[in-house]
Amino acid sequence: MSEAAANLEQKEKKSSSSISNLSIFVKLLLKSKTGMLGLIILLIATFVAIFADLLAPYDPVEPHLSYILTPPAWQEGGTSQFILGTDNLGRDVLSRLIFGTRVSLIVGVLSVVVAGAIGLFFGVISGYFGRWVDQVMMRIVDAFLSIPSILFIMVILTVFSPSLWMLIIVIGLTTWVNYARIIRGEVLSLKEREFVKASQTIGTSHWIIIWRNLIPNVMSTFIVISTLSVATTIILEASLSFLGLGIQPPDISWGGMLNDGRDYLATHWWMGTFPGIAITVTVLGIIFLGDWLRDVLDPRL
Amino acid sequence: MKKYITKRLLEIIPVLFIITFVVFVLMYHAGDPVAMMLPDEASQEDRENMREALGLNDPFIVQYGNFLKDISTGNFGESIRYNTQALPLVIERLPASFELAGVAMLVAILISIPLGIWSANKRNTVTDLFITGGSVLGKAMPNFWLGIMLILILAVNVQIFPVSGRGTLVHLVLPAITLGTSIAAEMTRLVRSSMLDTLGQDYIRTASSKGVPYFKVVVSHAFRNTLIPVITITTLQLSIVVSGSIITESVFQWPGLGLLLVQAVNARDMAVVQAAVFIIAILVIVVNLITDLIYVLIDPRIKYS
Amino acid sequence: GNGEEEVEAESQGEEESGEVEKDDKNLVIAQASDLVTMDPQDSLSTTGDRFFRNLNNRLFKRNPDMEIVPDLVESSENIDEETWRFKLIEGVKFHNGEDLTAEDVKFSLERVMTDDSLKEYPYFTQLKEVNVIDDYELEVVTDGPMPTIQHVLAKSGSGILPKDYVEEVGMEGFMEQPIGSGPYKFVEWKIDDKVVMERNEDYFGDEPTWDTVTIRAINEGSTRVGELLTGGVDLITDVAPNEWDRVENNEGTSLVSGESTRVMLLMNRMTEGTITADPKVREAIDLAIDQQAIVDSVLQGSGVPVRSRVPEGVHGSDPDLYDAYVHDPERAKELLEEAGYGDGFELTLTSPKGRYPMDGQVAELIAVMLGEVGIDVNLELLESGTFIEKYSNKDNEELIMIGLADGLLDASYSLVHYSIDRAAGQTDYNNEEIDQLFKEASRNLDKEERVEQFKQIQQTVAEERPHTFLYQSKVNYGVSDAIDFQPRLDENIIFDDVSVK
Amino acid sequence: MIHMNLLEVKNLHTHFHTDRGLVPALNGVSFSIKKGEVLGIVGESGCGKSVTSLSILQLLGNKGKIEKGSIQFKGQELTTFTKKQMRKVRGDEISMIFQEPLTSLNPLIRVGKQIAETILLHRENYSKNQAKEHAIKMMKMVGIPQAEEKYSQYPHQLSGGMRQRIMIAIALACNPDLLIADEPTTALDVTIQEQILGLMKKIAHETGTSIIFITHDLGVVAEMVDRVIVMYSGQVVEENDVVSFFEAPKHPYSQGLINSTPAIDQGQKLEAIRGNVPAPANKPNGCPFHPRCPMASDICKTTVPKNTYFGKQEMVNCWLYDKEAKTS
Amino acid sequence: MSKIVEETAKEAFGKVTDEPILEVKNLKTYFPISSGKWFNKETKYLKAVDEVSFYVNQGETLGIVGESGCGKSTTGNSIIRLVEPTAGEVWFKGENIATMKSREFKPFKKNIQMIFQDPFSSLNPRMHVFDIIAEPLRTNKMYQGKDLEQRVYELMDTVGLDPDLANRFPHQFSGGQRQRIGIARAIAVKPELIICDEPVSALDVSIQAQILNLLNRLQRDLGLTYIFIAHGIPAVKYVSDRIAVMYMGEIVEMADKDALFKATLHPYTRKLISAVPSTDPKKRTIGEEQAIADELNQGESDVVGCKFADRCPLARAHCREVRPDLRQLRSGHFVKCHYPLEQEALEENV
Ligand SMILES: Nc1ncnc2c1ncn2[C@@H]1O[C@H](COP(=O)(O)OP(=O)(O)OP(=O)(O)O)[C@@H](O)[C@H]1O
Ligand SMILES: Nc1ncnc2c1ncn2[C@@H]1O[C@H](COP(=O)(O)OP(=O)(O)OP(=O)(O)O)[C@@H](O)[C@H]1O
Ligand SMILES: [Mg+2]
Ligand SMILES: [Mg+2]
Repeated sequence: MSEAAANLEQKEKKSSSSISNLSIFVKLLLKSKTGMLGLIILLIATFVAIFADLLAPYDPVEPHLSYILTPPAWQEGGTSQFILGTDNLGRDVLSRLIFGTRVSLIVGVLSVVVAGAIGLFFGVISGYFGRWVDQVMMRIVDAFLSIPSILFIMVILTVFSPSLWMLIIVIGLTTWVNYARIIRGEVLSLKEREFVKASQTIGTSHWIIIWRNLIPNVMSTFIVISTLSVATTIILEASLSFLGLGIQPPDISWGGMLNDGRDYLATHWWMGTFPGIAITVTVLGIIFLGDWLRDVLDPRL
Repeated sequence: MKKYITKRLLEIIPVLFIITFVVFVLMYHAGDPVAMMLPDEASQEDRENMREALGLNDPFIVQYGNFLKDISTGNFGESIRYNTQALPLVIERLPASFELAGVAMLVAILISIPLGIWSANKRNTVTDLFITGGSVLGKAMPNFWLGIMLILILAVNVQIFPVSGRGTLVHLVLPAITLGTSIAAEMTRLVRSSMLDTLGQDYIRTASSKGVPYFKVVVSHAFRNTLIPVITITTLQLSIVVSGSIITESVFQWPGLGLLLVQAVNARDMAVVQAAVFIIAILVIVVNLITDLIYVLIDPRIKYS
Repeated sequence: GNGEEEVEAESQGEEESGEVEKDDKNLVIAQASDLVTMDPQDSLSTTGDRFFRNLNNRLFKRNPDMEIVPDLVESSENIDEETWRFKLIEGVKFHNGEDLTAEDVKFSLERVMTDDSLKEYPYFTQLKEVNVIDDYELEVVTDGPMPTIQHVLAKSGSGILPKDYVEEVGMEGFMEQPIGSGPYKFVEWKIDDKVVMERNEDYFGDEPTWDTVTIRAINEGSTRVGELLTGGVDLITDVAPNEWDRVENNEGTSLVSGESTRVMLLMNRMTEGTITADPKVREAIDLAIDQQAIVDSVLQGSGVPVRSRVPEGVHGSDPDLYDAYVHDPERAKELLEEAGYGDGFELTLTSPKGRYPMDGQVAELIAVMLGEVGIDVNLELLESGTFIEKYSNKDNEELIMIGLADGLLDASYSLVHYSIDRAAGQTDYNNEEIDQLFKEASRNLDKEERVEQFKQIQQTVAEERPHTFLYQSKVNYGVSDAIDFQPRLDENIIFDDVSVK
Repeated sequence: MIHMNLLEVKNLHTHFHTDRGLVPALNGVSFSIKKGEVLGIVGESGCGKSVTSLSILQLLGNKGKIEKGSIQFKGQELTTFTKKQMRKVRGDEISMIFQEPLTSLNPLIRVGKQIAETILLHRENYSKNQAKEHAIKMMKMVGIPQAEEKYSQYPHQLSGGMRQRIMIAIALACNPDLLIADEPTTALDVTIQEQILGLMKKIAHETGTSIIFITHDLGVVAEMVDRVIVMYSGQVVEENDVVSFFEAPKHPYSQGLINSTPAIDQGQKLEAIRGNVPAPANKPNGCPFHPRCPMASDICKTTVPKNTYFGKQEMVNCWLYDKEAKTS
Repeated sequence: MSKIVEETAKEAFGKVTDEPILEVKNLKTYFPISSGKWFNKETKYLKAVDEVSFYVNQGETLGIVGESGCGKSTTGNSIIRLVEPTAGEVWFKGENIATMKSREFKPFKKNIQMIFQDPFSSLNPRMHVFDIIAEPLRTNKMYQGKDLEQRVYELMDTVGLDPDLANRFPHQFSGGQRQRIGIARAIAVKPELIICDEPVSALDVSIQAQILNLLNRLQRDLGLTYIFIAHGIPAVKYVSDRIAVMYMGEIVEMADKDALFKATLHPYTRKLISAVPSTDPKKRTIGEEQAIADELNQGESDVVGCKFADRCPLARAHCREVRPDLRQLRSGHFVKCHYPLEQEALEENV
């Protein structure tokens, strides 16, 4: 048997065991009703985000000037052309909602990726190396922690105007501290665990220890915080929209739609209510999923 | 203890230092203050003179040094909007913000602790589902949306509460609910999971084995233990309070720090922004310190030395 | 049973608000933003003027029809082209009981003429000196013919300050407790919350109507409307179109719509090398935009399409260019073809969002309209602060959407934008003829000739299109049915013009 | 009615219904204890020792349930008790000491108060001061020096041995009829263990309290108990007098246990039991011990053995003895 | 004083040691407990290991016993520099590894390995068993590819694990099996010395014996040397050739195991041995009089004299004033006591 073949075999073995892990996962997921619900919501949202172009009945920015503020189909004055009605420019609310899914999820997920990457790095390094490295890094974390992120974002966005990417980066740059703090705590206890000591006695280098012993073991915590952060970020984006600092048209986000619709809540409820529901339901789903993950990914597994 | 406090206070110095640096770097890039200060008619020469006079042509480090010197004397510069010193403007707003945040916090605590405990004890029942669902919902609702809805329903349709402004106690109700909901939602979840954790501890079993009635087990054995992690995380939730305040104050025209800040940001009133960021940061640090000290009262195991 | 209860609940609500208004004669106004200063000479905002105009007096004022009428002046006399003599009304007293004399006028005008840090200063640069003749007579000397002197003397910057008081307490002291000679006295100011004023019993003019007047600041549009609907305030400004139904349909409140001097327009960058430097492109842009549709749809009628910056009501406007627009997308496409842009092209449209009513949506709509003739718009919507920064730094790209008002209600204020100096770096409009014409008009004391000159400028501009005009925006007020309120073109609110029904 | 046995457990089945499936922790446990007797329960981790004791006190939490069987305490059937009745029993008539002295005491309550709490709960006529006095008396009894001072200290301020003494004081505060000690010394050092064992001996001697002593340390068993029951995988596999248990263990598992325990005064090689303790969720068919049993025959793999009794107090659950029992 | 100790120790070792693979001399490991950075210059230390000296011969097992917190683990950790020793020497095959730079120390690492107490926390839960065992081989680049695989399977076989299980995760194993994985990892790099820090304390009784027997077998087959740390005295006695007794950071007695049990010299050792319950119910050793508590003061206190004096039933005034040195009373039998038991018996008899 050649080396490659051996490797292959080994890989197969590995994947079969991870498949069995996966099946346990699925079994547990099926048991948790809220976890299932969360997953379904998230899958739907992801599906909608990916296939927005195919799903949306209209171009989301196209105004239908003769259909301005048409109510949803089932309401008096509504038309089946615009199932969820139109907004104040006569744009199809449903189509906008569908495209909004894309941007909201992108912002949610990518800024979490940015924050997570920085926070993971910071947390692991500071927790593992300790001493002055930790001191310095933790003071930086303290400083960032003491400026609430929305405040930070507001200030940064006054300097750099908000575009989709800017927003992602800025949210990422201001929310990483949570990861850093929690992961550092985790690493502090992990590095006292005997398997880390075992690696040290073998002479494994710090970076490999970090890579193979620490990071995989903080992953479950990391995933749980990340999941929940996606939810917070979606709400954060909405709040920024409220302050005029969110995603800017022609990009469509739920937060932006909600903000456009907030002046119409009393008179044309559908403009603001549907994005509001979309946000609430999605966030709900993510939180459910996160809570379930927290239970399942518990290292005591 | 004294030593611990001193140590913590000393630790604040580098933190503040980092904050000043971050803030300064941002302001340094925040566009040309001269453009905002001089009328459109001003000539290029005027601008140059002004820049020179303000020290804007100095190297970064020198400017940063001057900045540090200024703020150490409480001089954050003049508000371009109000033409007065920025710091007093900020400090003036603190009472209103404290009032709102304090009451919201209090209400949130009063609501979330019993709810969290209750739902933990009724784990996996309908009650639990209801409370957990409710708290997730509270977290999932954007703050401003809730505020506007409350105004529509409780102030405009059913005219129980005033729509906006600050004054009597009734003015406080809707903003406090708005801000309190997001805090309470988070805290209920926290209390619940912390309570579940506590209930699984050995000493709870010990208490039961002594024949302590369940209610008493919860109240006198589990409760205090539950509080410890709750407090830790709650202080980290301070940012929720601050960001919540910013939004809530804007919706209800509550003349607090949040409102000032939003307007300062919109008007590019950087001196005010700076001062506000700074004051908030200090407040956060102080609150954190205070909660750390509260631990000692709750948890005899912690000895700061 | 149910109906009765409702009635009861409603009448309760009314009782509450009624109590405040009718018995005590208190007026509560809510505007979209708060004042930022108590110094009348350092404020250019309408929100500030609503306070100062009721606190202070000026030499002249505008009546509800925007005619300039004497305020503190008993008589005025034009001695020569550069010298004006004014006689003051006697017996006018400041709120602290001191008499208002020519010394106070001199003090106030000289302050605003000389202190270049004051926001009103630029309007007063043509004034050269103020000479006191006696206690109640004085002379104002200008640096040449100044057709707009009365406009200027009716501005907030000409609010007369109490010289002795200011000298005694300093400007800081004055800002804490500002006093004037107007019908209402200052009581308190809670920043970002409210300004409270009370009746001046010793007012020299007609007896003030209200016991107290409160000007509240409520930024949130829906909150402001909410306050009106619940009787918390009697009068609100800036009601967005979407809220109209709410205000109209509510029993006890109605919507009052007024004109404003604000014209929404696109500034076209004409700098060499820019696409919009091509007149055909600019014309195509104008033709592609359906101003009427914008007004009808997004603004729900709250505006008038215009082809000039000087709307009706402002001195020097051209009626031909009011309530007028051109719209011909087919021709627009042809023009683009001719200009060599048959395959379409890309340009940037910068617009504020949240600065003017519906501004963001209007910009989005324009982007779509331009898209239909093949112009691919890169829409840049900026939050108000960022926007104004970009605007003042003259960083605008091809198109920037902005609303410009006329603080003097005189075309000279508006049309200065087409002078070469002023346009430099922004539109880079460079027409020597227009420049010359404008300079002449600015020093022309012949009213009729001056109007003609202004009209000529406007006609040329409408053809050459350094600006693409959109519409004159209207201002919408929500008014409690308990009071009578007539909107003014200058958007000011004179408390004593508001009356209890 | 006079009952010979203080506690009689019969055919106890306790199951846990967890997210990951049903865990049949106990499958028909029977034993009894007389007044003043010290009964040892030995067995490896997970065999159900703790669950047995928790079942007696009905502290199984919301997931655990007694499916079948009876627990008679002083002639009363505990399984039919209401929660309130059970509360009266706990801490008063039956009390318990847990393994981990660090985590079994509430870290935020002064140790003295934790003792006094039990007294106040079960002795209605005691005032707070009386309870405190009584608590201090108990602390002195379990050999805590400077009891008055220690009364108002927190658990973390005491050493492990001291904490375990406090636990014992709590358990004894109301002079129970039965004390269940669940591995009370496992977490302690030998020298401290020695003290605690001495203390428990003293208690058994002075108060006449019956004690169920749960442990996996055969040395402790030999040292402490009168009678032993051996548990394996949720069942009692042997019940014996302590001396004959060590001299002539009957069940192959018991023999294995004794042979694999290093003793201080023993020279020969240890004989380990091969294999591992089965998890309760995937128990083998037949005798649960058969995969590890050196003497297993075919029947062991298929059929669960019956209990074979030798006299009243000796029992073994093994096919090896089935025939013997019949013949004898 | 330390000098004297050093000399006596050196002298002693010089005589007895045929071929010590490891010599520890005056090892000190202190942990700072209050760092007085800003205010008081004095830093207080917890003397976890305080002047410990011993040696281990090639192929033998040295047991270290003592109560919890007496510094057993810290001693082990200091030798392989998981914690940096404060002072002292650790001679391994002629080199002082305690004072080397960590780069120099690296090649020595694989010669000394460790087996940990907790089979649950000593294996990375996110790694396959294969990778856990292969890690030291990869790190030290000893095997690659097919050879590596072969070696891992071989190791698994050696410790009694089915190589088919190589692709499982640790949580799929029982405690005993996990400890075998840990042992496989330790012997993977063919170390000469293995420090076993309570390798069986967390295991079930029946499994303990399996592991102890395994360790014995490996020692025989692979010629290993062990330092066997445990608080279970019977287990230590079972596996060790010589035993060192630690008390509060110090070694108070060290001897061949039979000598230690039969001719105990230190009162603490005697106390320790007598506290072990016997497995014969007819010879119960623990009496009710033992119920009295004597508080062990943990660590940091700066006792001048013998640290055990407070608890020692035989302590005399001298004991509280002067710290005894570790001295060799009989061949290979060291004790740190002014009035060792046998001697006392002698004296009394006289
Ligand atoms: N709350 C519970 N939920 C699910 N299973 C449980 C629970 N408590 C105990 N078990 C299971 O019941 C079985 C018996 O557990 P028990 O605690 O009685 O063992 P033990 O003999 O006391 O072991 P140890 O010596 O480790 O204390 C174990 O397999 C355990 O996993
Ligand atoms: N990293 C550390 N920092 C501070 N103190 C420590 C550290 N490691 C150990 N100690 C202290 O040093 C002393 C000796 O600890 P060590 O772990 O060596 O004891 P041990 O004999 O192995 O005990 P056990 O039998 O409980 O494992 C203890 O008091 C312990 O609290
Ligand atoms: Mg147990
Ligand atoms: Mg140890």
